[in-house]
Amino acid sequence: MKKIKSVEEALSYIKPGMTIMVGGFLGVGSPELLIDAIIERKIGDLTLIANDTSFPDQNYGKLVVNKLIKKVITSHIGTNPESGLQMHSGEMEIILTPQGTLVEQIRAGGAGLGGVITPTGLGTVVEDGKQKIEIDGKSFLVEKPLRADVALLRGAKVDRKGNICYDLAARNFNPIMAMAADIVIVEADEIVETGEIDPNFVMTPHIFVDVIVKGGK
Amino acid sequence: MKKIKSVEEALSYIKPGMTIMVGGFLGVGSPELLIDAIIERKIGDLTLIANDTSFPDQNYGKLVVNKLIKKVITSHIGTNPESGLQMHSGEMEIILTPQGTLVEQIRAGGAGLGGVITPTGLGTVVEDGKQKIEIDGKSFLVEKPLRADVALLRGAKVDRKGNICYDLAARNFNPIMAMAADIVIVEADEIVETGEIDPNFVMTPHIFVDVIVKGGK
Amino acid sequence: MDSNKVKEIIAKRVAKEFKDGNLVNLGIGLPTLVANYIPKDVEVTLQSENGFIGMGTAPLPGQENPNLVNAGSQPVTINEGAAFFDSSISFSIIRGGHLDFTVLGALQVDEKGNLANWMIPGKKVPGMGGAMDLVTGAKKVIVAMTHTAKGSIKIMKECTLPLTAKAQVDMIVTEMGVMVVTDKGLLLKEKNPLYSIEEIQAQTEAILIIAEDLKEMEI
Amino acid sequence: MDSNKVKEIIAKRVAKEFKDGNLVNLGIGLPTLVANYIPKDVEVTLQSENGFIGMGTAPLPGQENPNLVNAGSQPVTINEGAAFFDSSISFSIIRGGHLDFTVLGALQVDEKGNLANWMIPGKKVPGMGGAMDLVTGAKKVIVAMTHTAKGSIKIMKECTLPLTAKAQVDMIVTEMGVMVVTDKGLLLKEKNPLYSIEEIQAQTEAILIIAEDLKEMEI
Repeated sequence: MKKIKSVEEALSYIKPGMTIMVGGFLGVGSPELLIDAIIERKIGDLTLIANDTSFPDQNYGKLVVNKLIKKVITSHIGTNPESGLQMHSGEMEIILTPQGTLVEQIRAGGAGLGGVITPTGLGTVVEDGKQKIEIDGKSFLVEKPLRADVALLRGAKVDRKGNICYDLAARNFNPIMAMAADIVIVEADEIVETGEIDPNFVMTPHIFVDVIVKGGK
Repeated sequence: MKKIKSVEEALSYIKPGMTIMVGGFLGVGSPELLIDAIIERKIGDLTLIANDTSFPDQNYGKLVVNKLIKKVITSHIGTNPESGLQMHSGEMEIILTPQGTLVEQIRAGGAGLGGVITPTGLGTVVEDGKQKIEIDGKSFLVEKPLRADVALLRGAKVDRKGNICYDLAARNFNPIMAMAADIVIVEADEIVETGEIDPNFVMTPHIFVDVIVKGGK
Repeated sequence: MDSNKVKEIIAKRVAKEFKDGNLVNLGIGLPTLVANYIPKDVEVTLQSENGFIGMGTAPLPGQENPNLVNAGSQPVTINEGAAFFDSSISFSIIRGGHLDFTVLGALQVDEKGNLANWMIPGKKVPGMGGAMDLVTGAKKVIVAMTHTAKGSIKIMKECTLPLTAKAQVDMIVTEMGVMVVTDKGLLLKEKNPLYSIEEIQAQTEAILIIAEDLKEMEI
Repeated sequence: MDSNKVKEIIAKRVAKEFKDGNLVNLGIGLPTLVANYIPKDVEVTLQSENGFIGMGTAPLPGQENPNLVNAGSQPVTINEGAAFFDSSISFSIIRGGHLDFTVLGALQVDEKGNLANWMIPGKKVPGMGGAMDLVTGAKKVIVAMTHTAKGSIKIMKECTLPLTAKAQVDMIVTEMGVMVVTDKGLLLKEKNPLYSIEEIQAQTEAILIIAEDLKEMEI
């Protein structure tokens, strides 16, 4: 069970047309090397699930600029003008989802739940075409679970088995996405020996992690 | 915002007839002093939400033995024969719920979700009388959120603001219940100064906690 | 009025709403300024939806930490007792009713408490980010904004832009006054002494109900 | 057969199913013994549904930690690389399909893969604990049990006791043989050489389909 691999080996899991989840919030807590490697190899036609589309020159924002994304499921595209342009030109499909719904959809995908029952989006365009449910006289939207073929995460400290600790606000979507993809690849700022992370403070248990890549930080 | 209080002061939040959640798994990670104080004061007619009913001579198991509970929502009563006896005699109502459903119901109650969509319990008596939902051709049960008037937790290390760290398997339901009650009382093995817990490793953020009681450990 | 003065009036007034122990989320832009006016003796915890509570002021130059930014990507600091968590917990806090206040800007807001602040069809579609959850989940929703957008009216009888949430706004604070959403419509509770009621109404599509004990705002 | 020998045969056989890297949940009682027979060169991670992975053996006397127990309240140890989490993560692992195997006992199991192991109406109602989620969520469900309960039949055409889950069992391992649930019914793939097929069928209500390549179990 040797999980530490080269970027080259890690990239072999990512094929054109796949759905990828990328951890991060406006690029904070996102894997740099892995994203650059996808761009270098021009792996395209991807569906991206991420909180936002970051900035044009940063991290997964560059995937959009390089036209490698055919569809995005996200809560915000305002910091990357290229997203808006490609949406209006029809080059990229964009599904805008409230942030709290998005993270619960990913959690549901990882936790074996059939969907999310949320009040968020009621009475707005978010409810268009979606199933509603009434519970004790109150209306809610039913949002479907989200999963990906591959999740690309960024960890601050990762042990050889794959246990992850994140740093400060770089945690964000990472631990949730870790549960919701067939293959989970983490880019580690630091790789430590197994046993060096206190078992009480592991933020993503190693069983969710398939591949560890040493990051450039 | 002085949260550290005496057991006496903490108990003033708990009234007969209330719904209480108690953290713990077969009594591991449960507040000892608070439970004993409830028994001493004979605060009864309570609805208990807990993973199990523990053992007759341990922790919240003693609430059952002392006949202070009129209703339990739980996943397991097998370790406390008194629960079965009171169920059969009709003295105590017992709602048996799969453990994974129970914890998600509590989480939904704390997270503002309208319910839980789960495959667990399909085709069993658990589905009796419950709403079902079909999503992409698959059937699921809809389980309602759970909340309590008061949650009673046990923390290993708690700072003066109320940030909590749990120890090993004593974590279990505690951080989830911390989100799902109007008043949250934590019994702390150790109270430390604010700032002594690394902000990265707080397991229950202080905003969920109303009252801190020094435990006897 | 000077635009900085306008912002100051609004931010200062919003800050008066908070009580000791409150948990508050301040939106990007004008609402961020509210933090500067919270009285020293009122302990307010700020939440940042990218995953922490206990947000502090901006760091000194050179002391920025790339992993410590607010939801608008600006470097911040944390106060003692801060705590970090993942986005699912962050939005459990937001949607679960644990936030006492969310303060955000608006493109439009109306007399029923409807809010539009996330898109202008055909022009600008940034996305809703966390706004829909914030407005749906917070105990109290305060819209903090300039009364008009360069003269064009924002406080409507009924929003014409796509909604962020339906009937969730509790209070609107502008440089002209403080309005509360009631069953009967918008109640003007405080006004800037520099404006007459008629002047404020002229910049407002919704019909303002004037509070019997109408007060003057501090300016 | 000696009851310890029976348990050993079953536990040893179940352990052979695991592959390097698997995550496994072992139920209380007989399934717990499976841990003793996992080959040294196969790295299996054990999950305990009260909130951790990396469960190890029982501690030496005097080294018990009250906060480190398995789901049956027995003191355990942890291996290097263990991780603790709350019950919502624990059941996200279980229900989310992250468990490769769950091994548990049964009161009854039938040829459709239905399982009953949580109550006997009017007699014993311990509750389902985590069993329903485990059986619903694990990739592979193995029932590990004595073939009969003191002579009374447990492998049925159709369970008569309240179900734990419908059509989720993949494999049944008893001291008499190994049965796999197929569309056509229960396929006997291995048998204990001490019993004839007829003897096994006589202790089984479901009609056993005999595998063409029927193998002998190691005893």
